Formats: sequence, structure tokens, C-alpha cells
Amino acid sequence: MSSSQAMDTPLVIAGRAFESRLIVGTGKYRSNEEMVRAIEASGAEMVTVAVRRVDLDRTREEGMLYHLDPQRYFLLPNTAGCYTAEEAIRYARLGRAAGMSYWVKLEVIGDQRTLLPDVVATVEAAKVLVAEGFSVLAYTNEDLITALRLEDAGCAAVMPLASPIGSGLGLVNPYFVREIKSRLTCPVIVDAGVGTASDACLTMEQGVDGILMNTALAEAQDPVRMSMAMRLGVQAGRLAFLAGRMPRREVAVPSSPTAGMLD
Amino acid sequence: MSSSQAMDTPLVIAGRAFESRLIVGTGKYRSNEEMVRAIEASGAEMVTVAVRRVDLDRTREEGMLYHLDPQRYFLLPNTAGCYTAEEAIRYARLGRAAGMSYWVKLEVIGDQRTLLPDVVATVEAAKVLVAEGFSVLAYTNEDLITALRLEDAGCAAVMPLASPIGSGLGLVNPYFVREIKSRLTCPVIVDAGVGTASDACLTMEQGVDGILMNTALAEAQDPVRMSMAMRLGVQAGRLAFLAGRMPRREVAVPSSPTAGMLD
Amino acid sequence: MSSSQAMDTPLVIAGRAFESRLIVGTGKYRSNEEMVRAIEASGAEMVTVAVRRVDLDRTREEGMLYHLDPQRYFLLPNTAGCYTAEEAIRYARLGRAAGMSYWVKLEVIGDQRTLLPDVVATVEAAKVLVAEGFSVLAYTNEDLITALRLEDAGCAAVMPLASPIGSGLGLVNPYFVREIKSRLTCPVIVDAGVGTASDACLTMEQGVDGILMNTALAEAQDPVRMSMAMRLGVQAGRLAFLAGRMPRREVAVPSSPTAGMLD
Amino acid sequence: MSSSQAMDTPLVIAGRAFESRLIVGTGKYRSNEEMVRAIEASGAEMVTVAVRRVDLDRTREEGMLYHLDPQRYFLLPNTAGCYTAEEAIRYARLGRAAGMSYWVKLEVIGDQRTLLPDVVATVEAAKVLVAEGFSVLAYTNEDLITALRLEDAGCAAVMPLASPIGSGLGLVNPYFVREIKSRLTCPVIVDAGVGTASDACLTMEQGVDGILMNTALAEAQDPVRMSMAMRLGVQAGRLAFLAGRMPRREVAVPSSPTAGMLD
Amino acid sequence: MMRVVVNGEARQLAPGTTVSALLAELGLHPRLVVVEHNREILDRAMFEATQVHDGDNLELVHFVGGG
Amino acid sequence: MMRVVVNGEARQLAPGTTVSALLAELGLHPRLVVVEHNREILDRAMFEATQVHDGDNLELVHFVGGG
Amino acid sequence: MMRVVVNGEARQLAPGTTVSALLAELGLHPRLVVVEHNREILDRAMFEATQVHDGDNLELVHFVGGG
Amino acid sequence: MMRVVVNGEARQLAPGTTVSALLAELGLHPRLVVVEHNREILDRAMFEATQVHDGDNLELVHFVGGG
Repeated sequence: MSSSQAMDTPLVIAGRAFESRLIVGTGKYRSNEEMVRAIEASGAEMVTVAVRRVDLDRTREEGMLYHLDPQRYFLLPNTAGCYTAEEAIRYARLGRAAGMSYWVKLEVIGDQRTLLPDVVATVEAAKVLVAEGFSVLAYTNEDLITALRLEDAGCAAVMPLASPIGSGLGLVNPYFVREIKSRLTCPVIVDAGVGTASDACLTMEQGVDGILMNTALAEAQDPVRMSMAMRLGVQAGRLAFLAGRMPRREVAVPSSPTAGMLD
Repeated sequence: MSSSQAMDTPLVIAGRAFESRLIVGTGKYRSNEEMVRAIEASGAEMVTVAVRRVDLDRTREEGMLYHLDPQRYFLLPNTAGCYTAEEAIRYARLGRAAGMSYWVKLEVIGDQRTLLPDVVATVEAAKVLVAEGFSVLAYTNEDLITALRLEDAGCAAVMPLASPIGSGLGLVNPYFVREIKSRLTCPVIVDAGVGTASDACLTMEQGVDGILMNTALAEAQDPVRMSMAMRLGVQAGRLAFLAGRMPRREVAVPSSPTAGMLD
Repeated sequence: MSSSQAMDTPLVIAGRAFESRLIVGTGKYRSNEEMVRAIEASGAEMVTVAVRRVDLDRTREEGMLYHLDPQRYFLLPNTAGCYTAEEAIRYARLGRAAGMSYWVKLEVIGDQRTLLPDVVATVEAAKVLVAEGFSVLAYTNEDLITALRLEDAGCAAVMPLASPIGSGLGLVNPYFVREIKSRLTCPVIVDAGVGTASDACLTMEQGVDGILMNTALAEAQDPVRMSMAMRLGVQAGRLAFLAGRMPRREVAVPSSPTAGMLD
Repeated sequence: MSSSQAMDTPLVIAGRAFESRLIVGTGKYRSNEEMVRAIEASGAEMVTVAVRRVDLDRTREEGMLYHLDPQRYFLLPNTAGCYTAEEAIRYARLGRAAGMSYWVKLEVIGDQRTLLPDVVATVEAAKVLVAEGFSVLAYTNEDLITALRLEDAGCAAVMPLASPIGSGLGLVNPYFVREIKSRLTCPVIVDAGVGTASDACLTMEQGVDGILMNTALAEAQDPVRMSMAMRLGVQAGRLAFLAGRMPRREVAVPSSPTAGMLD
Repeated sequence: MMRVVVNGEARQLAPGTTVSALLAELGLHPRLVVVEHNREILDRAMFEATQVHDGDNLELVHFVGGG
Repeated sequence: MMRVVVNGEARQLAPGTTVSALLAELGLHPRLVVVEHNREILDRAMFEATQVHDGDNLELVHFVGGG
Repeated sequence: MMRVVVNGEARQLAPGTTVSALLAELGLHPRLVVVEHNREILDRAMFEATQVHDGDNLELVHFVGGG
Repeated sequence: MMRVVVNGEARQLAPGTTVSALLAELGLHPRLVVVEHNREILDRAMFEATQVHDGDNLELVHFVGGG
């Protein structure tokens, strides 16, 4: 992919540079082997993990560190499943202890059915964690005002959703995502809702800095192929954004010369 | 791109195999140099050319064969600008004489403003050219009935439009294109209307065999970058189609385990 | 509805004026009683009927003329189910004999799965029927070239589809329908594919002269309510087209004065 | 319209019943005469007004009460232009004094370019105003969590946007608006962003209780016609929602019997 | 008896049966039926006068619900 | 003379001027105006009785077109 | 014996058991587990030295697959 | 001199001019041009041997950029 990456700059978050603009999750795969191959195919350098109790009745194999080499992949602990700022802060600290890094994907959920974020609690938790020295990548909705507050709170990246977590509905509101990108200076990563490669491509064409996804890969019929598709789709959308698309027009324009026709 | 192509099979048209599913035109570039670099970046193996009078007053540099090496690129002459079957047949024969190949991109235009095909004349011309031994790749609209007739006429590929030539409106009618693909056995190449990489990706996700484009590359602000974007977008869409996307759902589903939370 | 109709002109087809721009079919209702009430609610003045063999084993109640008063509704016989020009011409003549009118909704189907029209056979049949003095309302696809030929053939109205018959997918290709309307002088009626009131409204906003529908009413859970909805939706779309909509813009504009705020 | 209204129930907000589900603003009309005729045509019973300083240099004609009869129209003062909870509360009180009603359309803007709401300040102001006995109709974004909090705060109606104020982009996120409606028990009125009749129709088809608009009427080329179009579009969408639409399907289904064809 | 085909089904008719008689026998009101007699549409005014002959093909059609 | 601020503009008023008098002087009908007197909304019934004092801040507002 | 709660389940431990001993007993590698001891995250360096007391609450967590 | 039409323009040619000579005169490389001689495509091998006659119509075409 060198040639295509040569046409782009790295994604820099909190001073750390990534060649890949695709961040992937590690949940819901049919097997750990499939997960590992899919993540390899995705080209992702940063992968998210959850913090949970050790299952004292099951074999050790469930732990992520048995499957993903932290030397190769930058592990980003999340606070998925937390419904209050306090809870999210607690999980962020545990993630830091487990991963030895100060990075966290902050999620504070406000509703169980939609898994939409509680933006008030998210801003509150972000302030505390930033004060503790965390690099906070904050999952949020498409609200510009909240996005601006998360940036003011010192988040390393703001991550609006494309559509609800695990829905696969794609980028429902390109206007708001574009607006957020145009108004923030920190990286904007679209998190959640992407369902297939064209969703990823279209999302990157809005000018955002990257995409975080999980279900679209894990639930594809062939996760490895889909991971490669997403890797290419993200690059394609990024380059198309940088290239600057042709104008849309409702009148046709010939591609071949109209002059020089025979009698 | 080897790894991604390893996940796909070649595109075979009239017994000839192509690694790339992207076919590009050579019109409307700002300069021949830019055209050559863009085509290289696109990874295309087949490029379309038009047949026109030599301009007796201008330098020889205008001829395509000065710029594109027929050893490297398979040149596909088109009949762009023809409004009758007879005219298209005449251009097809001239193209064959110029290119020493029996392949032709058949276009019979029915209306100057929209450049939509005259499907009746297209079928008529296709029959004559097939009888003369041509491998006919026929530009047509999204009409299934016409597509079936073009296949019956012996066309090597049927090429429905995504939207009007040079419009950049993208894939307006995915249903009909998908239906055409599901009903024909010959390759289905979407020709015309793609405007940006996500259009190409979405189009390939419908299961079609390839895409032919020109304006989206030539009129991009940076044609070379856009060509790479389209190359990746076509591969991404193809692999996503082969991978089988996750289901769409309006209810969210967590990516992290709901079990194992702390008290 | 007088006030809203006062804002519009009648729909004139073949010299006959209709207050309502909604034409409805009579097929697939759960009962004839429901059909009659739905048609009343729709406000339609013209209704389509099919020509079929009398079922010699069943009661006479199946005949439409037992249910719809030809004095109140203008009956438009169709040639649904015909796959050749000859067959369609035969049904058109039978319809004329049954209905004592020279009007026919011409349909020549080209494919059983999609019920898409055979546009070549449709044009051929239209010429014959026009020569016999029929007022031909021709069902066709979204192809402009075909639409122009149907007008040249002397059709009283050209009726492009919104999407396949009975699909309820709505107006898939607004560009082509708008283009057809802008290029033809005879009335353009969108026939088939409308699924709900917003589809009808959006379709009329393209500037077409009317809509013909059946399944969206007969298959609604409450056909009578849906018929009223469609009647209003068609009027709404028509008036919105005549009124001229506001421009779309991606920047917000306040509705209340920015001046006169308190200190 | 009686027949169509007979098919629906009234919209009840804070115990007050309205026949019309369309609420309109009074801003940005080319003339007060045009405004009055447009509002009449819209059938609206509730109209919004802004609270501003009397212009001591201009004639009294600018005051709304000179143009709209409070006996005929229920005037809903808004807090447009307010950027803090305090400011909005102050305007709400002034509006109550001016209008002698305890109803207010609460808006607390968070950003000047997008006019998106500050949902935190909106919830805060809503609590204060509800405690003072106001019936609060709160403008908000498409966030379910915020909508639930506004209902908990005691709002009489929650009013998510379709798209930014004055944008005319229509209903960008039907999923979230549908979700809000399904989760709240108080009336849900979509406020802002509707551009044309089909937008209004589509919005009502999501099941919401009503729509509030201003720019789409005032900025239409013919506001009176557009007001009638919106009135009909809102009714059409409402009835279509109540009627229950046919299923969408990608395979065609004939509207005429396949049996009884001639030999 | 004559053998004719009515709406695709073979039927026996008494010699000399007219179209009117056939319709009456079938319980069909002439106003509501169109008769195609050996591929020719038969004018209603001719129902009385027209005799059905052995081997004739008759199609009796009318309007049914359709879109 | 007193110096007051009305709708953001400095004005001179004769000592003892009431709110009613001020509205009359401005040609404003009391029914159609809301008066905020030093940040307090003034009941219409009090317009007559309320005197404006030096340094007072008055906001005179009404309904205008808005969405 | 002491009664403690580990990952929400009551357990009996011998008096004087250290965190290291507990992990060993549970077959858990110290590098791969984070220990929250009575709501305080315990530094790995302290596993040896830290004794579990009667009534203590311990949470043993690690990374699992998540998005 | 002969009057011929080349690519739509009238030209004068010396009697006996061959197609090869014409191409040379126009500075066109035979490999890169297709010649349609009175509506018949002329094989390259025949350029030498083919004479242009008075009133002939010649089209000299090649590939240009197109989509």
C-alpha cells in the first residue's frame, strides 16, 4: 500500500503517529484466530479492548493479551458498558493499569437500547481523566456543541457516531459530521455504525481523520475479506477527499471530443 | 495490492483476464502527462480511446499512441459521438484498423443533452458487429430487458450506466443494476456517472464485475490521487461484496461483553 | 379541497380535463366494498381496470361494472399481462368494446420477474393503437429516448415508472423522470412503484402531471385512510412544485430577527 | 378538510387540543399581508412569535398583534436568539407578559453558525420555567437522551430538529426522530429544517405528532401556495402513518390478475 | 351436438345456438360481456343474429380489478 | 431633567414622568407593550402609578415576527 | 478462615494469604491481571507484600475483546 | 491538379499521388493513421500501391483521448 500511503500524511493523535486511519475493535468475532487474521488484514495499528473481570471458572485463553501482541498493536482500552462518569473513570484507571498506557476510549452510555452516549456525563468524565493525564478519545453523538466541549475539555480526539453501535446503518448525518470536522482542531474519528466498505469510504470523504469500527468486521460473513475491504475503503475515501471530487451536474458532458467526427 | 487481489478472481471478458476491475478513459485531462500518471495510479489494464480525424493543422502529439504504450495498456476504441447504428459500425471498424484488435466499446447515443443510449440502435449495431467477429462491450441504460437483448446479441460485456455520462451523480438506481447483474451471465460493467470513490465502492458492492470511468478522474482537482482512490474504492467494494456485509438493524448491539462488569 | 384545487389547473389528457391528478387501480383489494370506499377517499376520477375472461364457474359479482359506476368514474382499461404488441393490441380492442371508450393504458411487459416494460414492443403497439384512434396512455421505464418515441408515436400520455410494479420502492430515479417531464409536451404520469404518501408527494414535486397507483392503496393496512393520504400527498406535492421551494443550504439562518435583543 | 381530519385525532399539548398538526412561524415574510394569507392557507392554529424591543423610531405596524388576531391564532412566544438559560428565562417571562399565556417555545442556542441547541442549558432553563408554571415546548437536537431529560423536566412537548434552522435540508435522521417518538409519552413536534411538502410528509410518516416550520413557507417563491402544500403534506403524512404502508419489496407483483388471460 | 371452445374450455352446444342463447344459458348479462368470436370482436347488436358453429372459439370477457 | 435608558438608548425625561406618560410620549399603546423596569416586569395595572427615576433602565418590548 | 469477595463471589481464604498467593491459587499470571483491592488499584510490585484481610473485596480484571 | 477531399477539406493533389505520398506530404506516420478511401478502409499494405484519384474522399483518423 506504500504508494497510496505516500499520497497521505499520518494520523497523529496525542503526538503519536499512525499510518493507518482505521482503528478496529476486538469484540464479537467467531474465534480468536479469525479475529487475529482479520485485524492483520485491516492494517490497523490501534485496536480497542474492553476491561472485564477475569472469569475464574474458564481457561486463561480468554484474555486478549494472549492473542494480540502489544508490541505490534497499540491497545486502546475502552469504558464500554459504563453508564456514569464515575464508573467510566474507574474503568479507565483499570485499563491504564492493565495496558500501561494513558490512553482511553471514553464511552458513557445513556440508554441501553440505543447505546447512545450521555454527553453530559461524557464531558464530565473527560475533564477528570484529562486532569489525570489521560489521552481521551471520546465517543459522542453528532452534536457540534458537545464536540466543541469535548475539545475544550482537552480530549485527544472526538469520536462522533455514524449511526448507533452495531447497527450498520452507515453515515446517517454527513452534514453534522462534516460540520464537527470543520470546527474542531483535534482529530475527528467516526466511531460506530459503519456497515460496509462504501460507508467507510463515504465517511472518510467527509474529511474526517479516521474511523473506528468493530461489528462490521466481526459480523461480516468473511471478516478477513471485509477487513481488507475496509482498509482499502478508508484509504480510498481519504484519497478521494484529498483529491477533490468532480462537480455534480444534472446535464451530461461527453468524455470524448465532439470535434473531429467524420462526414 | 497483491494481498487484496489474492482475495479475488480476475475479471474475464471475451476470454481475456484482467487483474484490475477498473477500466478508464483517456479524455478531458488537463495534459497528456497528467493523464499518463493518473492511468498508472489507477492500476487499469484496459483504457478506452476515441477515433477521430487527424488534425492536419496540429502537431502529431495529439495521437494517443504517442502517449500510451499498447504493450502495457489494452486499448479499447469507443464509438462515442455516434447517433446511428451505421455510424457506430463505421467507427468500430476504423477503431479495429487503428488498434489491431477486435474489441469495441459500443455507444449509440440517442440524445445530445443527456447522452443517453439509443437502446434499439445499440442492439442493432451489436448484432452486426458480433457477426463481424467483434468483442462488443455495450454501453446501455439500466433497462433489464435491453441488457438481456444485448447479451442475446452476443455482447462480451453489458455496461449499464450509473448516471449520465460526465454527471458525477453516482449510482442512482442500485436495484436495476443489481437485477441486471443477477440475470445476465456475461460480465456487467457499470459505465458512466461515478463521481467519487464511494460511488465506485457502492457500485461494486452491488456485485457487478467492474466499472468504467473517465470524468471522475480527469476532472478531479488531483487526478492522480483520485485515480488511486478509485483503484482502492473498486477493490474495497469488490471485497466487501465477496465478504458479505453485516445485517442492518435499527437497534444497537454492544461490541463489548455485557458480562463481567464490576460491582 | 376546493381551496387547494383553486391553486392548480386541471390535468388535461387527450382533451379531457380531470380535477384529480391521482389515477388509481382496482386490483388486489381485500374486498370490493373496501375498494369502492378507498377509491372514493382517493378522489380519483379515472380508475384502471383489467380485461379478463368471465369466470363461468363463479358468481357474476366479480365484474367491475357491478361495483363502479361508469357515470362517476372514467374507466381506463389496461393491457396488463400482455407480453407482445399483438396481445396488447387485442386486449386494447376488447377493452374498448367493454368500456365503450377509446382510451387504453398500454402495458407490454418484457420480463415476468420485474414486470419491466418491453419498450420496443410498447412503441410498436402504441403506433398501431393511435392509428386506430385510441388515446394511448403508455406505461414505460425511465428512459428519455423511449419516452420521446412514445410521444412521437402520438401517445396521449407517457407514464414512466417510479420503481417496479408493486414494489413500493418509491421514486428511485428523480433525475430521469424530471428530464422526461422537461422534454415532453404531452402529460407525464408516473405509474407504478409509489409506496406511501411521501413518495407521491416527492414524485409530484418533480413537476410531473399526475400519478397512477394501485398496490400502495390496496395493500395498505387501512386502504381508505391511505387513499385519503395519497390524495392529499399528490395535491401537496403538486402545490409545492408550483409554489417553488426555498433553497437548500448547509448553513443555518435564523427565523427570528437578530436585531432588537435586550441588553 | 373535514373528511381527512375525521380520520385523525386532535393534537393535544398541555391539555389544549389542536385540529392542525402544523405550527408555523411568523418571521422572514416579504410582507405582513403575505404572512397573514400564508398562515391562513396553512390551517395552523398555533403560530410562533419572537419577543423584541419596540423600535422607537419606526411606525407601530411592526408589532405582530397588529396583524394576527390572538382570538384566532394561539400565539406561542419563542426565546430565539438566546444563548444562555438565564437569557431564555428572561425572554420567556416577557413573552408571557406580552401574550398573557404561560406557553413558551424554548430555544437556547449553542452556536451561531449552526443555530444548534445547547442541550444542557435547555434542560436547565426548562426546569426553571416548568417550576414557574410554564408549558414548555423545547427545541432540541435528535439526541434521545436529551429528549428523555426534557420530558423528565416536565416539558409539554419535545421538539427535535429535522435539520438546522433555515437549512431546508429536510429530515436527515429519521431513525433518531422515530426512536425519540417511540420512547417519549409527551408530544414530539419536529421543529426546523423542513424544506418542502415531501419533507413534511416524510417527517409525519415517522409517527411524530406535528411539525413546526417557518422558513420553508416564508422563503418559498409563493408562500401562500406552499402553506397549503404543507398543510396537505402534514395531513398526508399523518394519515399514511395511521394507515400503515405496504411492505417494500425488490420483486415486482402484478396489480392485475394473472389468471383469466385469453388463449 | 356441436363442439365449441368457450373461454378455453370445450363445451357441447345444440346446433343453431345463438350467442344470445349461449350467454343466457351461462347466466351472463349481454351488456356486461364482450364476445370475441373466432378472434373477431362481436358487436352486441349482433348477439341475437349470430349463430355459433361447430368448432367455433369464443372468448367471453369483462372488466375485473386491475392496476 | 432625568437621564434614563430606554431600549438601550439614553433619554432625558422630566422629573416625575410615569411609565404611562413615557409610553404616551413615545406613541405606544400600553396594551401592546411589555415594560421591563430595572429588570423587573411591570404589571400593566402599575403603568399609571409607576414613576421613572433618574438612572432607571427601561425595556419596552412586544411581539415581532419569528419562528 | 477469612471470608472475602473476589469478582463478586464469596470465597474462603487462609489467614495471611497474600495477593500473589491468591493469584497463584487461581492460576492467574500476575502480569496479565489487574487487581483492585477494596476499590484501590494495587500496583503489581505490591502483590507479594499485600495481605488479604477478612471482608476484603477484590476485583481481578484483564483485557477482553471489545469495540 | 486533382481536387480531393481530405478530412472534410478540399485539397489539390498532383496527379498520380499515392496514399503514402499524401501521408508523407502531411507529415503523418503510416503506422499511426487509418485511411478510409472513399468509405473503404484501406489496408496499410496498400498505401504504397494505392493512387488517389480526382474527386476521391479520404478520411485520415487515429486514436485520441476519449471515455
